[in-house]
Amino acid sequence: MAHLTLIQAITDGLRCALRQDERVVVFGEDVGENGGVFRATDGLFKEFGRRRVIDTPLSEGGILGAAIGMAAYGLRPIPEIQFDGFLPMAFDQMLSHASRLRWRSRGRFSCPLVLRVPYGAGIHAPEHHSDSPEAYYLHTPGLKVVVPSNPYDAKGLLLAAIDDPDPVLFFEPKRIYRAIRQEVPAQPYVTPLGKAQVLAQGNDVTVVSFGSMMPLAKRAVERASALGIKADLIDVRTVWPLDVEAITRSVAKTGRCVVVQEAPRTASFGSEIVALVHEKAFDALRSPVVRVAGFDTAVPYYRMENDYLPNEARILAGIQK
Amino acid sequence: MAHLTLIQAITDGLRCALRQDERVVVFGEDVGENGGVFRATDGLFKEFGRRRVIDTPLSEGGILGAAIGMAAYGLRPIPEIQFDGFLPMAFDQMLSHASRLRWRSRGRFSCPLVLRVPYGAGIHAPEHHSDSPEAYYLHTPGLKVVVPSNPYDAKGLLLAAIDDPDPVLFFEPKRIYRAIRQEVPAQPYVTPLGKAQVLAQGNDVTVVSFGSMMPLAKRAVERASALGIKADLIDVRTVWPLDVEAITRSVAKTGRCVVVQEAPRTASFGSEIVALVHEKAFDALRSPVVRVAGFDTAVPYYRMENDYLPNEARILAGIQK
Amino acid sequence: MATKSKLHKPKTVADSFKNRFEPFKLLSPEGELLGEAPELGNEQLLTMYRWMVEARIFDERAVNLQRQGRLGTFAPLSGQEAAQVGSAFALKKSDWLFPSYREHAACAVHGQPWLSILTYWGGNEEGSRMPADVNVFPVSIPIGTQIIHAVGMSWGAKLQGKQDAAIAYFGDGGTSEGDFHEGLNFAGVYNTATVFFCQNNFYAISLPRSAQTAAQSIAQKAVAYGIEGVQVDGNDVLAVYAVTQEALERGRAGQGPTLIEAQTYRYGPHTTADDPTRYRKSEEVEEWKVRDPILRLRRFLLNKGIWTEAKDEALWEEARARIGKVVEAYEALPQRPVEDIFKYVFAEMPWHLREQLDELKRFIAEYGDPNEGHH
Amino acid sequence: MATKSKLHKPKTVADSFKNRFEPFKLLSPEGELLGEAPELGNEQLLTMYRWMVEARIFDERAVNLQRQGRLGTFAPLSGQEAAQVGSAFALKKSDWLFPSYREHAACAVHGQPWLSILTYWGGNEEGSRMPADVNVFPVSIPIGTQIIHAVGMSWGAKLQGKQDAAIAYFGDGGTSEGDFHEGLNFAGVYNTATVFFCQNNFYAISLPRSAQTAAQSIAQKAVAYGIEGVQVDGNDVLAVYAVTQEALERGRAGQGPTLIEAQTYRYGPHTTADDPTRYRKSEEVEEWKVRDPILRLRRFLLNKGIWTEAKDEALWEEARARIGKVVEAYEALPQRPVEDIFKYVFAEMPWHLREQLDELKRFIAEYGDPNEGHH
Ligand SMILES: Cc1ncc(C[n+]2csc(CCOP(=O)(O)OP(=O)(O)O)c2C)c(N)n1
Ligand SMILES: Cc1ncc(C[n+]2csc(CCOP(=O)(O)OP(=O)(O)O)c2C)c(N)n1
Ligand SMILES: [Mg+2]
Ligand SMILES: [Mg+2]
Repeated sequence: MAHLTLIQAITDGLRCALRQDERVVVFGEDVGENGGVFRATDGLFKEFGRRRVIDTPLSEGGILGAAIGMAAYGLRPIPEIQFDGFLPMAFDQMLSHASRLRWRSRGRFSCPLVLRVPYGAGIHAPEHHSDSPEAYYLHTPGLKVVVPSNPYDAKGLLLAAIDDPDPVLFFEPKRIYRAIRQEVPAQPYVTPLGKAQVLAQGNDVTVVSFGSMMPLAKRAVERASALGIKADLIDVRTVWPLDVEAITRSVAKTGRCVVVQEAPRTASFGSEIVALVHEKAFDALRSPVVRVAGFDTAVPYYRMENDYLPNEARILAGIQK
Repeated sequence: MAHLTLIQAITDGLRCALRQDERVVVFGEDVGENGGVFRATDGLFKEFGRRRVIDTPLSEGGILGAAIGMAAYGLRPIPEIQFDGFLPMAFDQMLSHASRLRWRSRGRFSCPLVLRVPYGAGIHAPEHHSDSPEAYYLHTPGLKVVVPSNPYDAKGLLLAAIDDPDPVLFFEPKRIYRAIRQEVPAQPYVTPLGKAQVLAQGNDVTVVSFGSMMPLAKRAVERASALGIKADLIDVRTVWPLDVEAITRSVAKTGRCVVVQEAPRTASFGSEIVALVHEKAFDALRSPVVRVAGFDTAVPYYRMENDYLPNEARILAGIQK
Repeated sequence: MATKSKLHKPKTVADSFKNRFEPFKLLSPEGELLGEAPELGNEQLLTMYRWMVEARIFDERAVNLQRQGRLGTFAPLSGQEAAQVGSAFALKKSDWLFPSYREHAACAVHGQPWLSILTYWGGNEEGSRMPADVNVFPVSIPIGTQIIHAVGMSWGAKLQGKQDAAIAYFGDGGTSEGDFHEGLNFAGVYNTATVFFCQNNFYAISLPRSAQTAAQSIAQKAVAYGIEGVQVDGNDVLAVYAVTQEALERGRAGQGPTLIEAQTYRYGPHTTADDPTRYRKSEEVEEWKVRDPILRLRRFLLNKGIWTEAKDEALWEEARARIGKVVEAYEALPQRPVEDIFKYVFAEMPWHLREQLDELKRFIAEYGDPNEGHH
Repeated sequence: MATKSKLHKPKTVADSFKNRFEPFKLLSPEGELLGEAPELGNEQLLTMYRWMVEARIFDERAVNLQRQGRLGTFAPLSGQEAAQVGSAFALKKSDWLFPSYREHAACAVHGQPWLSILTYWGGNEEGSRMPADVNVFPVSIPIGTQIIHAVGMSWGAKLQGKQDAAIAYFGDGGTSEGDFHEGLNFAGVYNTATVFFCQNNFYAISLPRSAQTAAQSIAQKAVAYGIEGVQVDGNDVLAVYAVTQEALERGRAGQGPTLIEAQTYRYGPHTTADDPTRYRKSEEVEEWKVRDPILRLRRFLLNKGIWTEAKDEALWEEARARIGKVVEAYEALPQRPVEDIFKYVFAEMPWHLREQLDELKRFIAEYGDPNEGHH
């Protein structure tokens, strides 16, 4: 057991995977000697050498495309895209190939890769370093999308993603890379994909979120509790395919729901949560599901990003609505 | 007035634009002498020559990227992406630049371009020629997304899009390129963006759709009518920004809603319609909004695409639900 | 580029690069050997010839099927047989082939059954389910995207200490896509055993090669990646074989990837949906037919005395019969169950797909299958 | 590439391309003129020098501001002044400049105020609002993407019969992206007046140039597009000016685009978030400092007798004072109203953005601005 931050837990997960499976290869821009711009791969190059932990040229399409060829060949590539804002460059390979290789080849080929992407706003970064693009990948059939919200889950979900036979987009909420420490077992363990976690229980309202919004949602739920509103707080962890039952079960009890995300509102994760809750818990719902979300604009440069991002007060207001 | 198909109306619209505005340039793969693989630019090369109607190398990122530079310089580029399935290659330029150039430069630069894309399934085409990717662009702040459903609108919406000061994705439902003819005025005219059209009126249910689904929705609405269920049928025409009022006004009356799209269901246009109707007409709704949509899979190769695509019967079943 | 400096003048591309390419040839159009033939026994030469003939017949049948509404849009290869057969013939069974949409002959040579290929173009995903022992990737429709898969595969092989090479096929048009660039650059950096096989058939649909890039040759694009590049007469099966064979050997020996530009021509339309008279003259087609790859090899075989007119006639008949059987088998294929649409999205079907499949099944039970009477 | 043929041997890249590049130089590190200087008056030479000094001071101040928490992450340019100033100095006011994130000096020379640049790095979109008469595009963070904008702009100019040229700046790393490829290929095909200015500073963050591509030079990548390419000593402002000037002239004269590889070095970290000691030795930095671009031009000016040590000291002081004023102005900038977040998404604000703005305003009215006390 070590007391680790979220990013250290990821490094630890990568190390476990590299140790236990010869087929695992980690690559991306600056992941080698430099240990990644966030240090997610710190020390791995030294331990595993240049055949396992590999710097690539500056080329996101190349990174994902090569990973597809490798995965189909039988390796377990774990490519990294350096920031959320550069993921669009690999969009075509994701959509046209990674997501549908199993489907189109009727299972003859598959694409067991984990694409790691530091993700989201809130760290005062330059432009194009603050996006939360999960909705694009939710809408794309054939992909799994995972966002951990704490160190323990980060390692367990990462190892589950690496075990998974299908392509997984692993979004790492960089804002909370170093926000908290948790006890993280040294040995490998798996936090199953597709299972939500209930972090607080209450009968009045269901709060659904994930990733860097979880700590905020948690504090908002605590404040609501102090005000007499008791909430179920659900961390979906796997954004897709979703643990819909955990949500509808809760809403059946509470009759109210708030969904919290950083990403823009329109045609997003939040939209789908509203739609699913609406479809599956129509009779239970006593008021409209509340979307607490980013606005339908680019994320402002850092001076105004706090105006954009959902915060404790906005989540609380959503709960009180 | 001429009796034109949808694709002829588009050619006609392009011709009007090329005639009336020197800044208009049409380019893309095979749009020149060949007149486009669907013949959307037929005859334009001959009339306007190689400085106005231009064949490009095979490079979608290049096509959109160059259009951005041109548009910022003051031209009115109308690039074409040959098929829906190749649009992802221009995704980064769309997201990182076209959609936010005005925003990031605080209006100093803008991006008045119209990206035309033949779109959707139902023509027995090979793989990657049948996608309906509107959701990706709906979710992206700063883009307008238009899909005409008939020849008259096709020309009017295209000319409105060309007039628009912001980037417009103009999706052309290839399945109905030649399905019907309509009287289309020879002179230029504009069908305003952001305005829905109500094609049938009834008090029992609101049916919302666009593009190639409209003829099917229309027939389903007629059959429902024969069965005594009267529907408002709304063609949104501009998929985003949406004429939400037209929809909520109708649902306030009918209390029921069906949304019909070809695209996969999750985190889609349909999800957003459900979310908006749920938020804005919560009290009026008597039953859950029904999503009649493509499934969350790739569009099957042509032998099974009819199992995938919403059809009259499935829409009717949605209306009767 | 001249500056005012007399002592120093900038060294430029013009100083460094003199386009000395001319397509490598081993056979004249009359079938005479122009150099030393690659080490191929008579049986191998005849096998290549048989593949080329079979490919031609397959192609003609497929186009006819399409014209009769019995097959979807099809991309014919006629004219490009030597480029495809010669290159694929140089592969080991354990090597990997990454095709675009026109490589029917290359795929067949490397083990994909004709029936599988026809099934693909018949709008049936079973045609992308490669047999387990056939190292052919499914067709890549988005241009250029398969290039980087081939690099990834051969890079992976190298990391695992294996000798498997990969060949990626693409056209002259494909060289303009970003994926071409990123793929060749990766291959150069990791020194992978990858062969980039460009069939330059001088058109990308309607766009002539000269308008695709200002480079005088496709082969010279190798310079940008510090890798080897070569131009070959793509209608000369011996030359294609020799050049590909050598590139594969170099790759396996750790001497890096190679870009091969094989100059050839498609006689037919881009696809059955295309009308080539809109952008090229029929005389041009006729000129190329003089350099027909099948004719050329046949003349060589006849000259060499290992082939006769009588055997040739019989061969064409046999090929027709074999492809005829393939067509029969194709037309007898049953419609696949709708489960297939949902079954392969993930290894295990998640709840939302189970719901959607159930919905479709209920719907079909009530209203009938919308594909009935349709395919 | 040897085949068994004796008569014919495939002509390959190895036959066609001999890397004869060596960086074009006009000034030795000691400031001696090695060739004929470009036609620049003394005032112009001094202006270039002033820009280089000011850029160095700006850079140092910006890094300090960042260290003190008064500026966001910043990408320092120190060491690259000659490459940027020399190239931008060759532009006409009407030409267009497409920067990446490290071209502060180039942007300043072409008219962007230092304040605007600082505002950008201070996390304020007003720093991307270029003054109306300044033909500089906003910074492009996603690598390589601006290259194709530059091509589109100069292609558009050409279509409109105008003579405006465009210059795109990017790094050695940027050459690996697909956009680089697609952009240069378009430029070759349409023969646009575009200059592709690569500052090869030998690193892309931590990745050395040698691992970025197997090509021996960046300049040779021009071969792939049939365009001109040239290598220049990027720390020699006269050589950079001469080469860029000539490339622009060629472009305007319809002689096509040029890829310029300017070899230079950044002394500092990639950005203030980077620790360069993880991937390069301090000796390497020291070696490059011997070839410092500012020192070199200063020696030349002193040799030439148009500059004195006293004037030089005064110049550095003045520059410090000027940049000091810029910093003051930067720190006095008011927070922008939250309307700005919504106002520029479209020319007109649609309903959903009006709703969201109202929501935010109501929220701020009730709970206060979450940015208060924060920026
Ligand atoms: C990314 C992408 N863009 C456009 C198309 C449409 N398209 C199909 S084939 C083709 C031309 C390809 O030309 P080339 O690469 O020379 O190959 P050829 O067809 O001549 O074999 C085009 C534009 C596509 N399939 N993929
Ligand atoms: C598309 C993209 N991928 C990754 C990054 C992250 N990143 C920023 S700068 C950089 C290295 C750039 O190197 P180079 O092109 O040589 O320019 P330099 O920084 O040396 O001036 C990287 C990887 C980015 N900004 N854009
Ligand atoms: Mg071709
Ligand atoms: Mg660099």
